[in-house]
Amino acid sequence: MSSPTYHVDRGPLAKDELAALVARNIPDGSFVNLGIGQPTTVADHLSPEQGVVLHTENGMLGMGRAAVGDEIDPDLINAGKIPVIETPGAAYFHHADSFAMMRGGHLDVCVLGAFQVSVNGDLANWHTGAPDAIPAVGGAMDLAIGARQVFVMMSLFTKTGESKLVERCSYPLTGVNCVTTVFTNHAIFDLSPHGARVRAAYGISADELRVRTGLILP
Amino acid sequence: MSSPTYHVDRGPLAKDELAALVARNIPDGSFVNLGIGQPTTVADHLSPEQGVVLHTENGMLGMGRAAVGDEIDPDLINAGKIPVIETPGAAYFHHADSFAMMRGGHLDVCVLGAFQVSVNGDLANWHTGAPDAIPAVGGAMDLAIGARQVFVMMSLFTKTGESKLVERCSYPLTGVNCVTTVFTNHAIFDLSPHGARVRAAYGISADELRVRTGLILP
Amino acid sequence: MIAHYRDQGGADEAVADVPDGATVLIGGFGSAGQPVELIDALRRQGAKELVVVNNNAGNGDHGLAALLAAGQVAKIICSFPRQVDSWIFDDLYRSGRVQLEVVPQGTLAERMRAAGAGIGGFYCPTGVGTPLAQGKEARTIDGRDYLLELPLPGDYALIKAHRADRMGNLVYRKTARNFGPVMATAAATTIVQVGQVVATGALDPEAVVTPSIYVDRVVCQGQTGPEGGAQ
Amino acid sequence: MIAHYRDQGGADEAVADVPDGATVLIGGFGSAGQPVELIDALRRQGAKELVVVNNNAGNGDHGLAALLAAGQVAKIICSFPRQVDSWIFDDLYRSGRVQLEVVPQGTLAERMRAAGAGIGGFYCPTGVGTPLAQGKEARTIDGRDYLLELPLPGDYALIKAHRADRMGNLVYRKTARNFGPVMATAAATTIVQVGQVVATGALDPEAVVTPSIYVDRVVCQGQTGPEGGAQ
Repeated sequence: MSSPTYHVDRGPLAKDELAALVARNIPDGSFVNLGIGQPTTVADHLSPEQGVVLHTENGMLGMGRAAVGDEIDPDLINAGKIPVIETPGAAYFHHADSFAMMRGGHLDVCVLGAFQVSVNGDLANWHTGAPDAIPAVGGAMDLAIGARQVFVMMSLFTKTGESKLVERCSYPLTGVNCVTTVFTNHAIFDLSPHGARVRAAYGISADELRVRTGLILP
Repeated sequence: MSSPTYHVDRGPLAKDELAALVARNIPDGSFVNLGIGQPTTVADHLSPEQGVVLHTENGMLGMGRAAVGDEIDPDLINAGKIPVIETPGAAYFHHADSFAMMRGGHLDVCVLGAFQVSVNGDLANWHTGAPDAIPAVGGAMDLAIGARQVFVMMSLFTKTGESKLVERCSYPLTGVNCVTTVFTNHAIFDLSPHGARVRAAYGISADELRVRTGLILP
Repeated sequence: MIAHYRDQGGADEAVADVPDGATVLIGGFGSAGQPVELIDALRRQGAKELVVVNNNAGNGDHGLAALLAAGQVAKIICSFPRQVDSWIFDDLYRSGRVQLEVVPQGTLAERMRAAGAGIGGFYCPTGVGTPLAQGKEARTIDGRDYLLELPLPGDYALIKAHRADRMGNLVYRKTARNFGPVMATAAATTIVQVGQVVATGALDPEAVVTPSIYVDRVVCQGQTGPEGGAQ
Repeated sequence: MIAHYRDQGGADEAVADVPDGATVLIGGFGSAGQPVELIDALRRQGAKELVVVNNNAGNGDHGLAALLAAGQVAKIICSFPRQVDSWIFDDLYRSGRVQLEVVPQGTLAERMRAAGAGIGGFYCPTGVGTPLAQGKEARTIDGRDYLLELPLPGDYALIKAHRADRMGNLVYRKTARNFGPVMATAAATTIVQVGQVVATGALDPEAVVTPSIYVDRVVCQGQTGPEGGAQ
């Protein structure tokens, strides 16, 4: 395994740089599910030559970009309920089949947002634990345990400076030992049951990364 | 419940009389699976006005009669691997869906042959128990436990005169407490967990039926 | 029994026998595939103390949201109640006037499939180690952890399809298919709202998604094709 | 990964990497849907000690029967081995040269579905109280008796479909569909024999039965359509 690369001669990754980086990490020909929110922007950086096929949990492979104008069809939406278009070679299926596909390990990659990820790959992205919050899980737990590789895409720190990559999640979990790679504005981390390993960092030194995350990072 | 009717002024039912009788006992508009062998002949006695839809386990609703001449298509066969035709309103589905339909209680009636049936509805129709026999169950167990009504169609006695309706099956079982009605050449029996009740008999008296079956028949 | 479409009554007649306390599976993912006409009829019919199964908990002020607002729903079983436009549910939930059971979306679909397929329960990897595992039997099979999930049958399913033939075979349209096919298998009585009824034989048997065996009543919002077979 | 049909090699190339001891799911119900060309290639390839899953145990002297006759099959898992024309299997079985596991047909299909759907096991009512319940965990749920059944995954699936597009989406033909779609989901590598390959976009997305995600290799016996999308 190669040593981490610290790009200290630049700032952290901008949002579109991060999305482009995630897109470059998706192998050609993969079947991919992009979560609601920031992960959706990864689609803008996938080239047709990559041959990536997008899955949406509400029953479709071959999902295309957001629909505009006359393309808008209320029967053709993505998981975020945004109208989308169909690409050639698309297929529709019902919900039990769609989630069998997810749960059965057939998706190569999913990209999810997160509140917290632990160094051993636990994911917390569905519930803040606030007592008055209405719980809503959707398909997050199915994706977390189902996709062969689970990429998380998030800012590394909260607005108040706490690390979202943690030793142990304090928020309610979505899945256990499921995240394979964490893509953040400050660094990319590969996770395993043995912990987190920095693959690359942007605008931050190794020491500063250890201090600000409070983590042991080999 | 009405008393049994003993038609002693005639002989036992002929095979096509039995098939016609089973057909008349299938409610209009039912979804029905006819087992391999004698039960298949029931189809010849169903009128189009009955609106019965035939299911075949190998993935079809709306199965029609046996194909002849140019109609023969090796991709369109019934459970007995005989070429059949398609009727208007037919639908094809895969094996997991076909057996979900059977196991899930969606078929109104299935008609099966049997080696033995016990008075409480146990069915033995897949294995004679002979030590050198190659076991082969097919879809028999799925039909036995899945259809809302399980009709058995058989001769009442073996060639050597033993009753095939028995107190307790000696052959290996296909299903437990599953047969609702037994149609034989000599008598029709309604079964329940409380035992068998004669609905009608043909060419045999009540006493003779008791003696030859060795059963208590209220 | 076969639906055999005979210009049956409208939506009001179709839902007339839904009793208080019934479990009603309602199709749709957000608005796509939501059988609004049937839900509105159920609202007019007035059955109370309903247990509703849907992916969401109503959007805006219409359809499922209006049924909730009418106070007819005692409990909702869903995966994703909280949305930007779920204010009717939010108010009812926060004031304790509706119970909520949150189920991961795939488990929700699979529990209904199990009900329709005669499966008594299944071991599911989704939700292991999360708060939604609470109270569920856990089991390790072949080195992986699972939770025991039980079937979720309905007394009624209200779903929307694109076209039906006169026997009740159904096809859907794009992602409006979603929960419709699995709910049709899981309910004792399945009621379908369609845009068009075509002659028996006019749907491609290879492309039928819900075979007629799962369909009890069809309500047509649009055009009705000729009676009888296509032959 | 996507199949992206590129005039790949024939059947021999498609099955070249099947190792000794592999579990191979083979489609078909009798002859309908049996991928004879792929089975013949597997016979020429010579892999031994195979575990074969099929509804039957071969008919006549060709296809699966020939694979058995070649001594390549250590065990067959099926629902209905005994047929009028299963003499090759019958001889091997009676002389102890092939093991047999008999599984009720619906349980066979459902165990493969479970493998493809990430289900760790399921409670099945089929076979309760019969000799096939021996050695299986029994459980009463909601007053009904069930047996615990475990997933049946394959290393390879060899199936036959009617048409594929260049991405590997599949449609089948009539009752030749049978086990193909469920085996495609249950195998690590799915190899499909089709009669025709059409351009991507030429299959109706509403009528695709096996989406391309389940298909790894396509072997075309007949006509191959133009390269690229149909756009």
